Amino acid sequence: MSTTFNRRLLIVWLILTSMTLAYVWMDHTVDQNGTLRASTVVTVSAIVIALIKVRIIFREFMEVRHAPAWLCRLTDAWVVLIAACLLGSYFVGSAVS
Amino acid sequence: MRRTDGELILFWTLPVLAIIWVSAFFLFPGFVHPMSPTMSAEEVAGFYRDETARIRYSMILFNWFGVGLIPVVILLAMQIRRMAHRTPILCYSLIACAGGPPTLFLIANMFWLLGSFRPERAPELTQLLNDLAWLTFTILVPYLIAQSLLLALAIYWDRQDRPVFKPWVAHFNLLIAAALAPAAFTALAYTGPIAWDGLLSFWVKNIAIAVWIIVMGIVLGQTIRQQRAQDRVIA
Amino acid sequence: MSLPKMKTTEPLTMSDPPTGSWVSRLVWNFRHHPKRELWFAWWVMVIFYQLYGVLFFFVTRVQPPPSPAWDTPTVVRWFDDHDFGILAGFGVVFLVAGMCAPMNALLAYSMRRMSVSRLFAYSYLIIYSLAAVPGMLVMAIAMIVAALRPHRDPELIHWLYDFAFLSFSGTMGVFMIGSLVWMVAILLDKNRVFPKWFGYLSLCNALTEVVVAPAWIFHRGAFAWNGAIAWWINMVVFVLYTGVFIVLLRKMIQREDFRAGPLPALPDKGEAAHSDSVEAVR
Amino acid sequence: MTNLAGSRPQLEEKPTKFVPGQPDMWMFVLFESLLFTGYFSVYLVSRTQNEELYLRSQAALDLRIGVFNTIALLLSSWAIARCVKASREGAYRPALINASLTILFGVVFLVSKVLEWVKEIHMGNTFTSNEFFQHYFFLTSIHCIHVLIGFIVLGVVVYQLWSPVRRSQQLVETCATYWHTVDFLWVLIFALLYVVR
Repeated sequence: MSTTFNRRLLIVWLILTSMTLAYVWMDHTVDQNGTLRASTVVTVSAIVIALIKVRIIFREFMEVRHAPAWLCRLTDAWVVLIAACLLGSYFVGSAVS
Repeated sequence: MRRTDGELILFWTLPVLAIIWVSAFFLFPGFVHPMSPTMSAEEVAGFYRDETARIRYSMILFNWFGVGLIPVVILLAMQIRRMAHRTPILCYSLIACAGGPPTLFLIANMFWLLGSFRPERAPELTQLLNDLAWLTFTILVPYLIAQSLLLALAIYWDRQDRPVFKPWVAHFNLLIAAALAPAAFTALAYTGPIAWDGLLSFWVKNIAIAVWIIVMGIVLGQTIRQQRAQDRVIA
Repeated sequence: MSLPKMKTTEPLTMSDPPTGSWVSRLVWNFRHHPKRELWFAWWVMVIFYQLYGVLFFFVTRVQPPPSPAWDTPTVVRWFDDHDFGILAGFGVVFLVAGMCAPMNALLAYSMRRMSVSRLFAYSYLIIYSLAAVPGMLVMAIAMIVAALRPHRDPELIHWLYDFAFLSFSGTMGVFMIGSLVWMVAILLDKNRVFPKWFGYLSLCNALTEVVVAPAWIFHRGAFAWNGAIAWWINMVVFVLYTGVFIVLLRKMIQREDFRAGPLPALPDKGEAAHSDSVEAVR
Repeated sequence: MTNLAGSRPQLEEKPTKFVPGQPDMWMFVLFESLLFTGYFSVYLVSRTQNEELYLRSQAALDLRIGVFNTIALLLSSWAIARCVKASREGAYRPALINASLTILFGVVFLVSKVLEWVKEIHMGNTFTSNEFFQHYFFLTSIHCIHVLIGFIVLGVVVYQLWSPVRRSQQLVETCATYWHTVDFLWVLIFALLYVVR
């Protein structure tokens, strides 16, 4: 029993780490010769990937998976809320400037 | 027989302190005819140049003994503890008040001493230090007001056969609180009773503090003596 | 840690308050309510924060704070415009600043009611009694000195302006340590005086006090003393935190039974309504 | 405590719903993440107002260090999750080992963070250099304060696991929840400071 659980944790960790490494790939595709360029696609996908990671941490590491429904919904709502705030401030800020 | 607990020693520091405070008060050249807020920067600077020595020595005396009131307030807080209250809240409140006036007074005291440290500086700066000192000194009333009101409330709530303090002490404290209140608004005027050398902000306020210390000192002395006599009977 | 046996002449269970006009009920509550000291301190706290908000935000107009990036003439003009508000408003502040004392006493009492050492109550009491001086009074003094003589050297007025706002915003250590003392007491407490989440909220509050420190460094931007992070977010957290502990203290007083063990839960609906009405009158 | 440890594996057979740790800690998690969202929003808005400067300054950050930091914290989070599982099953020795690993990875994170700061400061990028580095140093250091508090929290975990008379599963879970919060806040900070363009 415990081994299956720990394998699950290992897989979760591997997924999180590979998502982190995906950033390196993103970074390499967008930058040319070390000069950074603004990119809405990169910004939005960086935020979205980070929030997916946050949700995985909530569900798996923090064991919300086994928690009562209200906590599942609350944490999901929170991820959505954070996403709305971050993307909202990014787009509103871009529109203003 | 009761152990020597120092309560009386602390109490008897009060008259000694009072003598020192009164002498320092008269030694400071700016108090007996309180300096006016209408003095120009040059006049203020001249005052600090001419009276440097008396300002320094009187304020050093105040610096040494300014905090001497704290043990007395704590003695009052301990008497509140003996009252017929259900919680120690009023006692705590008095402890919370105890440090306030000496702290503010020490700030004012430092500004006066700073003013006299280099009286040859630009007159504008000396005037600034003088303003800071006088305003801080005049508005140090908030904790004194709170302390009088809380003490009055504590006495009023002390309903037992032999209350710790008699009811008139409560009324006396209300009167003192009322006398101290106008000083809070001293910055509103250069002249008149509210100004920092005026009737209300200077004379009424400082006389009220002095009377409060004398009257509460006597009341406290009697109460402590009665308490000790009572304790001896019980023992 | 047991509560001290306070001498009481009145029994804990009192006869009902008279059912007359609200004035007579108020008088009865003031004189005889078994929890009169607690309710007194609580009401002082509520009124103090109301006054604080009105005085700082509307009368003196020092909150939300003006910009640290202003040049000297702008600062002098600001003082000219707010002259009377500052002098009168801070006069009232000096008059009522002593209300902090019963408020801090109530907070200390909440720690006294917990199953923790007295150390916490006394530390908190002293820390927060000290806090009023750098947190409010020094600022008020600098402000009235600047407003007293609008014609003094503008450089000096500018210095007083900086002194006022930096002493007000920049000395947050007392509040940080105070919140942490309260937090530790709540987390260790076994008498259920406060819910544990409030302890964690105290940690959040303490951490926002850290965030104000850059106000000493920056003249503009999010971290200046009027910045989005150093002021606005902190203010929201502070207001929320204050609101929460006012409500929780009210609950604590309703539950108080003057014994040493765990605080009982709130009484049932009927009884709660009764005690509410008693307190509403106070 | 002993009968509790005995009854928990049964719970695992038929999974019942439970809130990990004190529900109170979740209040902290949600509030603190909201607070950070506020900081992030301010950062993102200021960023859009002066994109050039932010991009130029961002070039001075080394993404590899950021990735290393993130992986170190993810490892520590993984270890504390294993620790919770082990202690729930009554396997206190593995639980202790995992708790120590958590502390170890936390220290690795902290050290690499400090080294990165030193590197940036040597390059002339300090807290007062420009707006980007204000946010960079602010966000990383407020997060580091959380990590430092986290060490106290992990100390509570070790203290709980150490002696058979304590071992409160609820406290262990509460502390783990705090540590995961530190982790996911870093995940967000990492994405916003290093990756966003």
